Amino acid sequence: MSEQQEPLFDLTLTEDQQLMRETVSRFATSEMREKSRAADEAGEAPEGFYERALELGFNMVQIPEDLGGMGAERSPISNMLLAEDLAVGDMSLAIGALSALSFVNTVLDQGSEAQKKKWLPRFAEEDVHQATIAMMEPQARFDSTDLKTTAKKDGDGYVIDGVKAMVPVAASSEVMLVVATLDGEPAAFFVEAGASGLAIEKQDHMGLRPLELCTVKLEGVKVGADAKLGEKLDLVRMLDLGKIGISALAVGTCQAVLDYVKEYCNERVAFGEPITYRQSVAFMIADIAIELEGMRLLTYRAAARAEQGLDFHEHAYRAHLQAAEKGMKIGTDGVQLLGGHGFIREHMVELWYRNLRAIGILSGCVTV
Amino acid sequence: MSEQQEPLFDLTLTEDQQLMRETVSRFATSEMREKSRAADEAGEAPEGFYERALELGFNMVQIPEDLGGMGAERSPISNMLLAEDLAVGDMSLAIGALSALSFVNTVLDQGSEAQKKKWLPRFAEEDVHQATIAMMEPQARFDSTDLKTTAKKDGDGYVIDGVKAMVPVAASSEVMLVVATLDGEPAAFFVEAGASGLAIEKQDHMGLRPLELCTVKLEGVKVGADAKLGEKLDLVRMLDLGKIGISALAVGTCQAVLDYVKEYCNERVAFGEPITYRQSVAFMIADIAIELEGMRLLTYRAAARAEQGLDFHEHAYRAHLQAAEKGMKIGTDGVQLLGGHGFIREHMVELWYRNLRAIGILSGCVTV
Amino acid sequence: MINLELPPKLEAARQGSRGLAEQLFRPISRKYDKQEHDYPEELRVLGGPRKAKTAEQIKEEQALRELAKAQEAKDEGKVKNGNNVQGIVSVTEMCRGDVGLMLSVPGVGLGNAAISAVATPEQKARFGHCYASMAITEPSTGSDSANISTTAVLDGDEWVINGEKIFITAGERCDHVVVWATLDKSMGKAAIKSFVVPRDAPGCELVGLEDKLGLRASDTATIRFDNCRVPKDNILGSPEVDAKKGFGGVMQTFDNTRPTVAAMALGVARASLDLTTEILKKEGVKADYAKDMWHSSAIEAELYRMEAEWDAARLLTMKAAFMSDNKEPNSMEASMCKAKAGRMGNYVTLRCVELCQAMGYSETELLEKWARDSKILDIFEGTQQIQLLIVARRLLGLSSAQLK
Amino acid sequence: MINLELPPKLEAARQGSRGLAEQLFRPISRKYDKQEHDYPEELRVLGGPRKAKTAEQIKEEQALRELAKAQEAKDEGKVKNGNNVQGIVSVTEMCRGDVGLMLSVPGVGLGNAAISAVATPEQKARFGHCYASMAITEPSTGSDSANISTTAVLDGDEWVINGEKIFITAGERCDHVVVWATLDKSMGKAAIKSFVVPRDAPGCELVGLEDKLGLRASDTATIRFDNCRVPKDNILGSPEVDAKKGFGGVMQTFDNTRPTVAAMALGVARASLDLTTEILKKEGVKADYAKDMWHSSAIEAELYRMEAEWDAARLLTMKAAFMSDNKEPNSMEASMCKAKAGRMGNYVTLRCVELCQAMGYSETELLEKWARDSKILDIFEGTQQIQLLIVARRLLGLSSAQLK
Repeated sequence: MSEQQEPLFDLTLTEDQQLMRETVSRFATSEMREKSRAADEAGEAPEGFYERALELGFNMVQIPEDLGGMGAERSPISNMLLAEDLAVGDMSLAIGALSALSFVNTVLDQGSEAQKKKWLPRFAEEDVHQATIAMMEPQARFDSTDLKTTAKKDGDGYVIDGVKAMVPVAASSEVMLVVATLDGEPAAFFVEAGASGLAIEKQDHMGLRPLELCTVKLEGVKVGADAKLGEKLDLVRMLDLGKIGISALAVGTCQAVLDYVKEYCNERVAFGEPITYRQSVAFMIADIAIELEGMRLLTYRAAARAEQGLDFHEHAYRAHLQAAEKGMKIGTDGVQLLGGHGFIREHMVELWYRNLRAIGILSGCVTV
Repeated sequence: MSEQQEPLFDLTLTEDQQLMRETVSRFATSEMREKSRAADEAGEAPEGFYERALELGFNMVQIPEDLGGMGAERSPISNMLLAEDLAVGDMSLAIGALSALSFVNTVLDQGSEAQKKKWLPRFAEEDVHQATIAMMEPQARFDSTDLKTTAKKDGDGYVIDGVKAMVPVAASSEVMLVVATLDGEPAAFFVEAGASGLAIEKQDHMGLRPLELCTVKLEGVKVGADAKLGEKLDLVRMLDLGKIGISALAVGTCQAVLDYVKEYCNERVAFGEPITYRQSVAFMIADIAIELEGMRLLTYRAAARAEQGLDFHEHAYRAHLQAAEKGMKIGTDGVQLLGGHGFIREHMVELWYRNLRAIGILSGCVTV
Repeated sequence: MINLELPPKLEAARQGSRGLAEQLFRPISRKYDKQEHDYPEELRVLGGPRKAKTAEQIKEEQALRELAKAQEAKDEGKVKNGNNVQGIVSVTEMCRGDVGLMLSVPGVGLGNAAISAVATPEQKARFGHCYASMAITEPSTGSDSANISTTAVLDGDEWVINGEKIFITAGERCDHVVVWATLDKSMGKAAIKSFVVPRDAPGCELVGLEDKLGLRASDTATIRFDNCRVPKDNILGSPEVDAKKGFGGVMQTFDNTRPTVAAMALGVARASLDLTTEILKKEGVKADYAKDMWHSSAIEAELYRMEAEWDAARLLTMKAAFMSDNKEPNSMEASMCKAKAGRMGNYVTLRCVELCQAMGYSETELLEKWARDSKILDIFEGTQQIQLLIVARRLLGLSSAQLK
Repeated sequence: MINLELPPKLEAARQGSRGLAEQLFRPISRKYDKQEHDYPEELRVLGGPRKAKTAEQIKEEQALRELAKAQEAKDEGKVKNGNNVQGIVSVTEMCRGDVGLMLSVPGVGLGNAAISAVATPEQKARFGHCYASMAITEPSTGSDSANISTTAVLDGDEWVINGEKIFITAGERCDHVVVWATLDKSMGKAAIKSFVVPRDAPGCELVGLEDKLGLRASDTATIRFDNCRVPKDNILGSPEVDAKKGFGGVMQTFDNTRPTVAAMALGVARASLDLTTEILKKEGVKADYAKDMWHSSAIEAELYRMEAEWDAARLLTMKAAFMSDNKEPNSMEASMCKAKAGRMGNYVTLRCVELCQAMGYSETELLEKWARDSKILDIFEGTQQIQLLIVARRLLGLSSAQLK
């Protein structure tokens, strides 16, 4: 093009993004949705799931070429679309599949060159390497600006104490980034599996059951001088990238709800007609569509700003706020629309109800 | 009765209450509702309204016999029912008609014997004597626990400085109770009309236009030693009795909305049928009825507890919270149900919309 | 005389139910949420199979009823707090313990409510000791309870019942099922009657149990009736099809069961609110009503909102029960309280999980379970939408043909 | 390439509208709220009666259009931010000043939108300079815009129009009215056509002006057409009644006007939010997104909620306009944004009054006025309920006979 077009308000995807979405959507249907119910009942991912997810190749895309990756530019938009599309299949499995990528994203974003060299190459390999981020804590009033987990200088390195909650795939992770307070400031530390003083226990929750959420106890866990991520952790940025990711999960899951109830309610007959002929049913579905699209656009905007290098703190905040509130409303309306059948574990809506309750709670586990 | 029946959960009115309600309801229709629109446009009460309201006699009922009244026991329930029934007619006029009674109630509740003797007899007379309570202040974050109006000891008496907002019928009141901070504690003072340093200005608002709400400025207003209400003001109790009164206004106004939209929507035809045949219309009306009844019962409960001498702080709080929230929802749904016609000042719903917005704002002006 | 406090005489009942909830239900709540489909053996102490009454017992009961009637006549015109108000209080307290376990107490089924509402004295004597579940819904009918396909045909001295019923609470554990069936589908609602069927009658077959989002301690069964025969006088109410009276007969139990379900929602939401308040208090959150809502913290304001919603729902429920106790028609109020309590329960329990964050979402506390249990309470015995339909029709004077 | 920021080229338009809003509208906002029915003389600087175009002007414009067309062909396949997106931005900013005054700017009527949407080039030349209002609603039809009784009968070379129209925005101030009338009521929607009627045509009579809750700066008229005659070619679109095409013709203007009304709601709500934030800031309330919502104060949390609702509504509106600019069918999205923005505007403006207490409720500030103005934006150009109906029908593939 001879004339550079100025940036426009634009909702169209690039061709690459379109292709990626198609691939991911196929995967989300066959490898996730169809196995979602069984995985929920089993409380674990389907056999071989993470291997097959790895084949989609998203972990390696943004890893520099000299570390074995494809060296693509960091793209919060692409990462967000990935989270949305995987969540249409199953939110638990989506988080599990994105856990290592979130680790990679954070290291790319805030890690030192040495840390990138040390930690990233394995995620460009053909074998599954799991990693995770330990952000949340078990107290009811968890406050990311006032972490109870502490790190102290200890000789050359650090010693970490505290309890982390709802850490995805912790038991199978080779490494986790543990966020803690160091001298009153937040910092993140690489803690390797098997570290002395580290205890990981699977904990069941209302939903996200195949994700194997864990409680992670750290009692005097010692790490080296090079285990502190980057120079000074920008925790707000890390959490905001996480808010975008978590909002995208809500968008995907709510899309699944919308598609499901549209079909079900159009087919379900009561009082002699499909129940969608009743305004109370039809309007509830219309509202799902409206609020879903609203939260989607908020999420897209925050991601696009992040990608453009613009400030996106407020935008991620608002996206997550709406995703939590409207997402849960959509979750409960999904069950309501199926009536008694919605309460039965034969239909998917009850599973989405349980998973969507996590949106307002999760913090930092899926970063774009 | 030989056997004293133990107190039961009971929603029935006494015979006296029933008779009173019938009388008040007739008055509310003929003297209030029918003149409501004209009064709103004029920004003042109909000619002779306060005289006719006085004939209902409620001001004098609880004034001791030796002060010229009927000496009935203080009854927050009866006062609450009165507020509800008058508000069905018109909320502004109801507040105006109850302003002197609120003053009387507060003096009965917290005044010294001397103060009762001094201030109450005139309200048992046949002529209109207006009085009011100046509680609110003009700042956006008005906080009853942190009043900006101050009183200071000044010789034998006190000197008062500050600005009070939304004071009902202030310009025609012979006396007002001004709530202010004295040595860090709340206190109320009798301030007589015409006191030096007292400036009263009518201020227009979104609604409550016939009420003649005023801004009251006090610049070094001096009052005597006997002008401080009682020994130690129980401001929380005073405010709570006010919350009950204000919630009752919401109940009455919302009842007016419900009655109006039921009739209008059943008659209004669109798409070939009355619009109540549509679930979105019918369910909105059903919700009005449900939330209205909920707030009514909360209000009744708080009043009944006050009457029985039980603690009623939380109960009044919850009643007012629901009255503010659901009352405004009912106000806006009332307009919505009439569509474009609801926006026109030919129908009553727009007036109720404006008045109901005051419920969450008003404080202390109608105490039971 | 307006008074919205519990009478002292009900305080004892409340405390009793509370004790049951805290000592018997709560400790095994998580266990039977996990062990779905296992009968909570710990509940057997509450009943066990009751024996049929002897002639003497029936006589005694008759005498007691006469006495009660006499007292009632004496109390004519006086306000009453009877079984309905007491039921709300007890059910709320028990469900504060565990709603699924409350529904699993042996001998207390929704069918029992139907029997005591419409049975003849003779039938009450025969079926009063039963543990009866209620079978209304069919695979293809949800809210549309008038549109059922299960048939009952009189053949000599027996009714022959055919059809399939789903969503039968305690359908496995009960000893009798009250079944809705039509005598003649072409005659519509008026032809729908209810029948008492022994669970072990030939042709009454348990097809399966549902896996559910919540309420897992309680079994939800599918039962097929295949030429299932019951004696002629197992029909509840008249066998005549009276097109004028219509549906009233079978529907009138809803006036009692809907406030009961509302009470369940009150109990579950109360459990969530109490635990949340306790947890948050330990972390320094005081919701002590010291400041107006807009001068409070966001979390305090939300606690105030939830408490107000809860109390409004509770008072609406008490009102519906109070009307029933005092023989006032309460169909609209029964639906009003069910609508309000159903949505309140869902909102409160879900919000409590959110407010307690990881502690709310984890199985270490019961908050997450209550958020699963609460959902059905906005659905069964008529969804939110059905309740609004009923309220609107009564309020606006519309028929079911006008407001569909 | 996903980007949801305003392009720099629209920033200028935004600033221009903002200047107009702040310098011209805002200072006279209260005045014309008080002086209902008085024309805001201060607005005359913006237009005054436009003259009919000369043949030369028309030629020039034609040339410009050709040029634009050529550019468009060149840009084929490229994404556009055109009149619709720009309109949203401008209208939002102007209504942040005053929505009633925006609707009183001479020469810009809702009828103009209809003319530019469906008029022939010849008609555009004749009516393009008009100040046209839109007359759809009748006393007995509200949301049911298909059910109109005003008739148009062809008599020789003229249409004869009879009927009464209400709720005509700028009906007094305009110089032309676009009137919906039926050619044959028995043929239903397909027979409804729109006609351009000069306000001074004989038989076109102003019956009265409405006193309103808000939007008082803008006149809302009732006009009676009594054997009102207009030339044959004043009909917009084809005079044929095509039952297949049906209602589309007259209805398609809604796809453009609904996002415009959504933008009005955005503007009014933005005004409320900005002023409220400013007022509260002075009293120490900082809504700076420093803490998560449940760790904030109640008032901060509410500001966050309102901002999120506002932004969601804004993006939905931008999307609908963006689709229109890029020739994608947007009826559903137009209704979605109108539904969301309508309710958001009402919620936000009412809440802002509450949060600012006496200052919010008093006429000393404009907050109370905005809470009055906002209400109509959830009603006109189709109520909240009508929008949901349209969204639901499109989403579920239902006809208006199926989902009524």
